[in-house]
Amino acid sequence: MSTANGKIRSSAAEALAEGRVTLVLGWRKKDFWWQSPVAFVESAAEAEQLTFDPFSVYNPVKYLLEAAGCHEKVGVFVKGCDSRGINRLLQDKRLEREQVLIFGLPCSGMVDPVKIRAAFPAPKICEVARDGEELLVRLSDGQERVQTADFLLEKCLTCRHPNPVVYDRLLWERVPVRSGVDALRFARVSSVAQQQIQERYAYWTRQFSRCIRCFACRNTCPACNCRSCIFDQAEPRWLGKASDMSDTLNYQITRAFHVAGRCFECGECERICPAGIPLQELNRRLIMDIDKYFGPYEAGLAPGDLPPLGTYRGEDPAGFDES
Amino acid sequence: MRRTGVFICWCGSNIAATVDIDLAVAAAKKMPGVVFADQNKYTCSEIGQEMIREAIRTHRLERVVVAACSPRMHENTFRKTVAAAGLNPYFLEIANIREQCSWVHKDKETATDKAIALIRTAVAKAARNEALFASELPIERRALVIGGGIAGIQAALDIAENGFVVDLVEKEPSIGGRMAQLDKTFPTLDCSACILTPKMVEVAQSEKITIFSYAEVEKVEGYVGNFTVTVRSRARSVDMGKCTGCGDCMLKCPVKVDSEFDLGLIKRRAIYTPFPQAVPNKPAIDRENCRWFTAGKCRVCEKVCPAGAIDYSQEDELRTEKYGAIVVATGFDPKKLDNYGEYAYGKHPDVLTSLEFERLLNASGPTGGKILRPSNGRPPKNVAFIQCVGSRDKAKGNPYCAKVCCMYTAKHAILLCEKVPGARPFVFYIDVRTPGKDYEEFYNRAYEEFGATYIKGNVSKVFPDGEKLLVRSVDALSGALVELEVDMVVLANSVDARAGAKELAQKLSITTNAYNFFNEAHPKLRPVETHTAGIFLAGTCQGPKDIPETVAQASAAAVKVAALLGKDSLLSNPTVAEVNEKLCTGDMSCLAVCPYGAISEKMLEERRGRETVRRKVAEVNMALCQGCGACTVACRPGAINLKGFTNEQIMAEVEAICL
Amino acid sequence: MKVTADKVNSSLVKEVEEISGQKVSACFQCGKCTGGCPVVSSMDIFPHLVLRFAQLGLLEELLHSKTLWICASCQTCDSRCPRDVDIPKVIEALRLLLLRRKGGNRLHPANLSDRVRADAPQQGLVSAFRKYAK
Amino acid sequence: MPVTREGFEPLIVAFCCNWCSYAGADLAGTSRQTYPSNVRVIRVPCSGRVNPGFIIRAFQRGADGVLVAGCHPGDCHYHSGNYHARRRFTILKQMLDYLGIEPERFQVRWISGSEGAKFSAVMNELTENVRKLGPNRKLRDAR
Amino acid sequence: MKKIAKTKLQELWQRLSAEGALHLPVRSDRVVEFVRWQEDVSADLDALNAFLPPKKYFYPQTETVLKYQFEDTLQLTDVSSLAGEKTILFGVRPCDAAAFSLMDKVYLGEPVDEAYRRRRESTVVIALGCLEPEETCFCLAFDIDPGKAPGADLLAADTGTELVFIAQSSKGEELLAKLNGVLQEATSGDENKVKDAQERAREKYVTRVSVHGLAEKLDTFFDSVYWDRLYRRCIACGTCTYLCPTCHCFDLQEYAAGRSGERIRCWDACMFPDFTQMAGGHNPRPTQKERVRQRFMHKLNYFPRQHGGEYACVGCGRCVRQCPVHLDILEVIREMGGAVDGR
Repeated sequence: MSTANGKIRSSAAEALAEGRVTLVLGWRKKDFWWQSPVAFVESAAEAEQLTFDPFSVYNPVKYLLEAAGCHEKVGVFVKGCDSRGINRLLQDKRLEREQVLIFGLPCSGMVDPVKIRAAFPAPKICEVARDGEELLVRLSDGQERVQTADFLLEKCLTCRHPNPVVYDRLLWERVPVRSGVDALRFARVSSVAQQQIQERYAYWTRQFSRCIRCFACRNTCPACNCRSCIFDQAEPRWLGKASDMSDTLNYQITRAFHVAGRCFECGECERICPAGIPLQELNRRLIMDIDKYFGPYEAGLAPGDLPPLGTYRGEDPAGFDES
Repeated sequence: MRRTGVFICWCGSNIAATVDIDLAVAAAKKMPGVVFADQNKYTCSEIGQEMIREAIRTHRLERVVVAACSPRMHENTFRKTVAAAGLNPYFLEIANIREQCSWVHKDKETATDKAIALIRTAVAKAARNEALFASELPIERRALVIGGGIAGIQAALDIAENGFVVDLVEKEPSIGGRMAQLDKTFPTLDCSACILTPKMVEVAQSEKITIFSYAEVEKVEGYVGNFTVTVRSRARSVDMGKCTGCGDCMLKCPVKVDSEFDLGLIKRRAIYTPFPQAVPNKPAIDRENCRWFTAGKCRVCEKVCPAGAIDYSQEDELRTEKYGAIVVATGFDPKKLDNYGEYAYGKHPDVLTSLEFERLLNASGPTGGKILRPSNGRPPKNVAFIQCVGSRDKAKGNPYCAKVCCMYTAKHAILLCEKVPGARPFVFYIDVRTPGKDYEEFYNRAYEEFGATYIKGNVSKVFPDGEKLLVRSVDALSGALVELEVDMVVLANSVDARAGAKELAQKLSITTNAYNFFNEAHPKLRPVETHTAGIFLAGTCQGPKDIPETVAQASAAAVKVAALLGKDSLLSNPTVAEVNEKLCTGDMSCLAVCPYGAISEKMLEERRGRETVRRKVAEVNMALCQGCGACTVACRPGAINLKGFTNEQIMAEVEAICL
Repeated sequence: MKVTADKVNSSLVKEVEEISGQKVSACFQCGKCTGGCPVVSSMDIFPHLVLRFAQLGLLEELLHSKTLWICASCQTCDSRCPRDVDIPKVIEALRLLLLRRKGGNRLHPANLSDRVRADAPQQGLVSAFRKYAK
Repeated sequence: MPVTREGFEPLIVAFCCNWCSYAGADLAGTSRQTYPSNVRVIRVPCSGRVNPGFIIRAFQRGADGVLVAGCHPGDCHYHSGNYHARRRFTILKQMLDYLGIEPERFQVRWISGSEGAKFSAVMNELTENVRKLGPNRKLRDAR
Repeated sequence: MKKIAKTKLQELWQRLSAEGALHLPVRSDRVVEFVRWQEDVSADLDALNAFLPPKKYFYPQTETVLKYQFEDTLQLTDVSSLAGEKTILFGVRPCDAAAFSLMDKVYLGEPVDEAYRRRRESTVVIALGCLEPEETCFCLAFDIDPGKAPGADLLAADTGTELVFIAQSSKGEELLAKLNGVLQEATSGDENKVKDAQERAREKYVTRVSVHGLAEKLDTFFDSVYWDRLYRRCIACGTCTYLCPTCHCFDLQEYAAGRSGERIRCWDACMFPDFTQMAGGHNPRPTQKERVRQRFMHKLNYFPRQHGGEYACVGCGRCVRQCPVHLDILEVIREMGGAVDGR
């Protein structure tokens, strides 16, 4: 990965030095082995801290909303899923294409710290680095090699766009799409859908009973980019603040409806949910329905056209009795 | 909360019969914000309205809720009442406790519960009503009339007479419509052409009216006072400026096809005018049949044309124009008789429809006005007229009565006897209907003076029997079976809506009933208006009717148009969308769903801390917005709201209705 | 033959309507059924008058009429009736009223000879049973 | 609203579009049709105006069934309002079903201004279906 | 002091659930959370920190504080007097137990929060000592011994094969007395085993940071430019505050339905933009910078200033693990010179 970091650091430093951008968003390492927060690099010197490691998963694109306001042009490193977030902001007119200098990073999948902790005694882990198809896990008393494929994040197992879909420069060659992603994509949704109606309700209310309304899923989601969210508004009070099932269902249904046709399955909401709620199973169900009724559509690929729920066709089929 | 007054109407007994008014008034008094509640036998009457005005003054009411009939009936009436007492008209809310409560629920207790719930909902909404003000809109002082039959002609003439410019669009190469095909008109038997042609000429000569013949409406946008209509003038292949209407081309053209005007009884040429008195009297080339266009050879008409007016290269012409009002007068089609095999129509030449018989009667018709049997060209002796073919038929036809057949059949009987001395008409009827001035007397002459035999017994089957036609029926009155050998059978087929009426309705965004006749705003009180402001109806496109009624409707529509165009400005609909720029993200998802293009981007300058920040927000053009509200749902943060139906109001209604 | 108040839509008329599933009031006496009925010439009360008599409650006359037994329920009239009234069903209901009054079946499948059972057209058999069996 | 099993009277909230289904409702009234009084109508300019938030709030506040009624596709007074409604509610209906909320509770129907009979038929059918399902606990606000 | 073999815990749960509503950490789907014990559900004794801290038992995320009904006159019913069902809370880790005493300072100080007090009194807290630290644990920094839980009514020490129960309060004594049937008497050998286990556990913990003198340093740190860079990553979600055992801020909301309704109290977070939104539109903490600074300053400066130097943090590490953008309290302490582990 070091050559990768070298490319990242040099391209960032170059862009900053030449003044093409005044800010670059990337990732950097921090105290613990699994922490790769987003780095706000504003000078060539700071570019040295930029690192791209198996935990650089957080999507920096949503920071562009604020950054693009006070910077002429901003550089940003994007993996495949991140890049679809840029198309999301372009399609929502929250960003102009020329405000962003995009460095594309073909990504071979990010690692799940939970799986690493399950396989190795946590206090001993010092670093996990990528080495070709394998992972080099350095422990306080030695090191081990394992297959990356066994430790991937859930969202990377179903990733159909590892290569950035929009970029100004691609930093290295493209990577192949993992085989079997299509079969996996809606597997969990189908397994929930097959249950009886009362079982489904029990399943979902059990998941949502843990929702503490921390809004992490909304605040990290590039599709939730409104200036003032209805959930924060008092009059009319769309969402009550009580954390009972009625308002939690209200919140989850309304948010899923708002991102319907705009969510590009980056899976971040599910990954960072502290309550472990399988949110992708909800968003992907809507994607399945949109494909089924209004024709296959993948969000975050073509910012020019209208999202499925922003337009219509006279001959659309209906999910209800139209007699 | 707002000081609210609730007025519950008895509507005579219509509401009071199944809603306990006293209970409702008592319940209303306890609703949040209600400081006054009362009842009245007829709230829409002068006394009722005075009671409201009085209550507003004495109790300093800020909101008024009237629980009575549907808002679609008297919302405007009560808005004027409330305005007269100094309140903004939009501080009024109506609870529909008649059409949607007392009339449809028989049990008094549950009907009262529901009425109270509907009142509570109206009170909750009224509490959140904001003052709304209609703004002034300019009016395009030009009218469009669609359809050049007698309805369209009369409307155009009357509008022009009121001093307004009119564009008259007609699908056929000439105006005249259905009436031009008629010979005589009942009950006066005056010749149809004699009373129609002068009006057609008057239209042609009026400098205020422009005729667009061989043309159809392509697209309609905009709203009352500001319609934008695109009309497609189909390529005529004849230069109207040069052509003198001499008709040489029509003689020499080698192609002979069925004449639609004469219902296929005789042929016409590929270059044709529908009938001799056509206005404009300039032919058009039927490109589907013209040899030049189908096989690429001939061009005879070009050679013989003295004025060099033939122009094969002509293209369809699309013209877009602004109009203040539109009159729809597109007429009707006679019902096709495909599923009426029992009358042997199409199997025996002497079985005709009434319009075909009318063409035989017509001097410029296929037989020059002589009644001759198509089979052998000799005048018929016995003629059977069968009524209600496809009308008053729930099973396989139109369930409604086509209104004009009884009268024109009496006319046919009379004219038959005049034209063919000794001819004997037999009219098989269910009921003879003569609902007009001098109609009954006209019908009496048919059987008294001219010896028509009226048999109450619908014919079950017509048996072609060599040259003759055997008609079998029963005389329901005497009970005698009837078996007649006749020389000709005339079927009085029903009146269908014009083919293509549905598509035109969608273009104009007006609605049609189950049989594709256009829906009038109110059958009794607003017969020539539609629910879409600025669009009016005249003639059979709105339902079967005879010429006197059609002309009356045409003049009525013309007055409505003149009243509208006569205003110096129009009050716009104030319940339009409104953007809260603080919440607006600028993602323009509202713009994408607006059917009227009423939303546009605006650059907003805003101070944030020390520097000014520029960001895009949505902006609504109050004139174009029609208040559909599709944008309010597309806007995720709810930044765009619909005045009169705001998110706050509807949420309050939902919460009140569920209590 | 006199129309009296108690006869008009009497319980008997309602029973006819219930058995036949038809509303006699729907008929507006256009006469099309009679006009096309192939066996009308041998009927004493024509089909449209059957409906008229039912409308006026003159059921006794109907029950004694020959028409009930002439009608072969060939459905010609039903296929042409503009008011969607199934006249054969009404006539059949009248027959049933009569048969029920008289009691007993007048035709049982057993006493059909083999030749009849084999060759007779099915619709004829059905019609026969509708006429003579309860 | 008594809520015993046999005596259960469902509450149904119907959002009716002003130009078609509300007119149909009025026609059902003028032609003296009858349908159960469980249904309560809220008038909206167009089916395209109905926000899923309203539907959820109705269920939260105790509605046992919700109906959105609009013009038949192609007849919308505003051209495309019901087209958008069709897409939105197709997705919402599938999601509610997926989450385990009985799909019969949320219905969408096209009822024109001349279909008074259809309006009352739909009201009767809806009330019966929802009565069979019993009171709606799911999404119900406990307060 | 009494003990029980870890294999026979089901009987203990059965017995305890007879004494009151037994709540303990159970794994459900992907997280471990405190739930009410049900027949043959086994507790998860390995996970150190349950997803939500046990504060939810004394300070629930949503509770009704007042009901009102308006017929002719306004009737108010005080709901807080109904709180406090007899509860037994097993499996509280020493850090969470320490957090209870911090929260007691807020809700049992003047004016006493009645509902909180009733719940606190009607609950027996059984702490469970830790054997193995998570890498994100830094309870030592706040003088919390992973093996001990002085604030708890009972301490269950894990000696490998058995759980040894040590009563630490009268409520503890009372409960222990009732458990004779299920628990055996512990011998002095067991006592030593407990001490050894606590000693061994103690060694495994790393004192990552020191907060010595941190409160004083922060007195002058309010306007430092450090905050300008720190806050940029924060996405203003409520994860850190809702998961924090010592966070206790709330909001009051009205639920009106016609002529009746209720007032509820629910968790709120200083990280949310509308937490300090004033009616007139003014917001004393307009950007995320003020909010991020507020959270750390409150825990490491304001709270210690008000409560005799005690920091409003128990080093449980939930915020370090769950923050989506890895913005945690360790980073701030290190920035103030508190780093001990050289990082």
